[in-house]
Amino acid sequence: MTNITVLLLSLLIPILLVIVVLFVLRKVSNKTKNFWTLKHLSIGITAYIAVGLFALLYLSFFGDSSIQVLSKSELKKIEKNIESIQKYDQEYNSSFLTDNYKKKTWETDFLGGALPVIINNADSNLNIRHLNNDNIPAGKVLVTYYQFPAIIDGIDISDKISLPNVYMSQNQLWIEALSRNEVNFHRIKASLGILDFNRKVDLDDDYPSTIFYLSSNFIVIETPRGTDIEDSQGVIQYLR
Amino acid sequence: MHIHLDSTTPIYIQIAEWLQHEIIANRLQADEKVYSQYQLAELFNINPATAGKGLTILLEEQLLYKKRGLGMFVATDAKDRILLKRRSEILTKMAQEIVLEAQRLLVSDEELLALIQKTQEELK
Amino acid sequence: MQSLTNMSFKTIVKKQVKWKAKLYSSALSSLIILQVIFGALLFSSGSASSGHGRGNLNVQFSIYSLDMFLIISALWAFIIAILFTTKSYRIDDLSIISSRTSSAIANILVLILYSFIAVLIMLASYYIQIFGLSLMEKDSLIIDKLIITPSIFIVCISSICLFGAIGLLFGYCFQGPSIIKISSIVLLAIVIISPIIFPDFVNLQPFIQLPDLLLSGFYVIVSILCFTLCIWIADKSEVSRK
Amino acid sequence: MNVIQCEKLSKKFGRLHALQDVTCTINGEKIIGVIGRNGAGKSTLLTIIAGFLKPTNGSCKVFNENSFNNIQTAANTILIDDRLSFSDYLSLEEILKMGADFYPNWQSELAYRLLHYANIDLSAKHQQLSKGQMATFNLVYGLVSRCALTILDEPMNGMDEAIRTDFYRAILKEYIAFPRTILIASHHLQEMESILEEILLINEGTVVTHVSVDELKEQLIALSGPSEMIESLLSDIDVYAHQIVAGVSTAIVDASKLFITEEMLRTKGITKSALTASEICRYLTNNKGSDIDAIFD
Repeated sequence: MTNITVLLLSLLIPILLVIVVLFVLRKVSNKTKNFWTLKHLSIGITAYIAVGLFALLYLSFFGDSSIQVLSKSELKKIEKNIESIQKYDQEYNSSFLTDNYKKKTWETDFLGGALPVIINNADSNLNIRHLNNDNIPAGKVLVTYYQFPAIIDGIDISDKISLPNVYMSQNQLWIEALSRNEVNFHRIKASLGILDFNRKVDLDDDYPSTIFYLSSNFIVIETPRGTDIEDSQGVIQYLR
Repeated sequence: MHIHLDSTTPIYIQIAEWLQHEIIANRLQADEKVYSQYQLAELFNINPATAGKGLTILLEEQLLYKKRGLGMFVATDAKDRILLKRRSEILTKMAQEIVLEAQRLLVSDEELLALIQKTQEELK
Repeated sequence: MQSLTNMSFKTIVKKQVKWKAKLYSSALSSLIILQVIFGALLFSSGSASSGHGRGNLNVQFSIYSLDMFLIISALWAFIIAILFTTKSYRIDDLSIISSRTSSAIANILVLILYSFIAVLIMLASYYIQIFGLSLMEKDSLIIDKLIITPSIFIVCISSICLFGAIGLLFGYCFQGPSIIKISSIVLLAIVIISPIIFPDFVNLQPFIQLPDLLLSGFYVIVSILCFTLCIWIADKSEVSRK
Repeated sequence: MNVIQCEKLSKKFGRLHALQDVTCTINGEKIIGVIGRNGAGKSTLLTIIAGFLKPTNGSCKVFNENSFNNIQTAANTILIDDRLSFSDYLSLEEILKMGADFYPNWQSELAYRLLHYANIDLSAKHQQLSKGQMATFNLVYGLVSRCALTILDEPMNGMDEAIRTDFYRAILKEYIAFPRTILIASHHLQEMESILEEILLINEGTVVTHVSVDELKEQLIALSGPSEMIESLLSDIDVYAHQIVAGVSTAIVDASKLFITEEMLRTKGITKSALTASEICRYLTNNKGSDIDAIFD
């Protein structure tokens, strides 16, 4: 019942709007009839269609958007990659941390043999890992942010995820995920959404266009061997 | 002569009379082609069928004759016969009317005759 | 007896279509205005949107599809088809060689032609909207599919045509003989009331899931049915000039 | 072939009997006046002939085919009345072009000349014309289409005196140039009487008489004379109207039923005079014996 009501309402409102607009147009056209000849009308209509055609031509030649929709094969490749990242991460193997995914590095000094880490992560899914690095001199800490692919509806949104804030204060390492941010995309789909939506349920299920590994963004804290990490919140995992 | 569209005399009779008048007045000579019904219709702004009827009257009285494919022509003796007929028919009728009107107006016979003679003198 | 003019029915219908297509073009301009209005209203939001929340990131997709333009065009077709049968349009047919049958057939052909042009106008509106969007929102524009597929094109034509056919039938019912008028009102009442009483009875899901061409085929068949009824009613109708 | 053949034609609008048992035949290319008073059923008959309305009973055949919704009738018939309308988007010139496209016998040149003569601007729109101009344009449209059956329903409504006279002549000339059947319905019999060949007189949905104009004129005569003489004469014949002014009676009677010689009339002091066609139509469609004076008595 409610479904039908919603459907009826959603149809009724455009119907009313269309009727109102047509009614107003008829009233107006009664006044403009005398100088709107058939020739003007047909020229107007043809011109409108021509403008539409030019818009299409412009869009198809110059309208390349910076954001690409990933093809199925690309999606498959990324899915495989992410699976391997997940696997290595679960094995605490650091080999998935390649330079490809490195986004930002912070280098700071600290005093003493232990580094207290305070993570202000709120509700974000920031993953924090610790790694011992022999190449770092004592008293230094290297914090690196890695962003792994995050795909929603075939779009790689990893660039849109904002970086965390990392800083030293009162000899403590603060890691703050930025507060919520919103990204808006305008997607052009020259087809009928009603049909696509209803058909997707059955036909398009075996190809997930959304791949979003929960741990798609990593903060890796690298310290010289022997440095203690004081993690009072217990969210840091240790990699080999 | 005029055709009176609103008069009580049928138009086709008026047409026939007009043609006779034209013959008497020598505007239509013997053996000359007369107006076709369409010419008459345009001339007097009347229906061609009505004009045709007027012509038919004259044809029946043999004042006109028909040449197949060429139209109607004035009979050779048309003028004489019209004059003869007018004298007998029209003049008699007119005389009748004059006499009746004179009776109504209480004009005596002598007065009427005098009037006719006087009119004759004047129009000579 | 002068010879009578012998014009074939086909020639007369052809001439009528030629003139009606020209004369009714103000209907097409009203479609353009409608679409510009709705295109402007939906400029920032698109026909549909979907949101995804992941961690502290909220991703919002505004989807610009043809849906709204198609719905507007279909409603427009419905209304102008009714208008085609109203007095002001109907009387004009009496000034030229026409019978009710020929003018009904001509109206139908014009409607089909206009459905085609309406799809072109609809696509023009769509691409103009996207063109505007591409200038204003260059960084967040994602082109999934720019060119319409032929099968969707056919679905659009057939659905506009279907709505037009229903509108035309509607209009003809109301100017037909009184028996048809009354029975059509009863039928209409049933059609409106039945989904409210038996909501489960009306299930459009299976129809929508048909492949495009089958769906258009179904629309075309219903349209033809409506058109046939229109011609049948027009054949029986008297001219009412009141 | 009959142009129009109506057989026991009846038309009801709800309870109203617009036409009852109309039987008439029209053949040949004639100009026929359809005369009748307001609401007599003239327009209904003409619209049935044009195929717009369906007879409730009986049949109406035009060119040997049922006229209702018949494309062949439509191709050879044109009905001109004050409800003739054209699309608001067409100028008069474009309307003429449209007419030329549809009607094979169309006379473009003539249309331009007639409209020029009537001072009608071709770039105007139909709905902008004044009442008289619109009537003139419609009449021109009907004439230049040269349909085998041209029906003019009150074609001169709203035109001024001068243009009426001109256009009666235009009808006649067009008829002579291209003979066809022309039906003209009008209240103004007087002014078009001369161009008519026949008259179809309609009253209260039935055909009163269908004769040639000349025969119509012979149907009724007026007798006037001393009252007592007229009274004695009227006892056994139909009287259409009877008026007494200062002892002199005038009676309108059916000429075919008056079996009395002119001699007899004259001796009784009665004069016989003919009536105009329009007077005869008026008397024939009056309820017998009644007139407006009776209302005030």
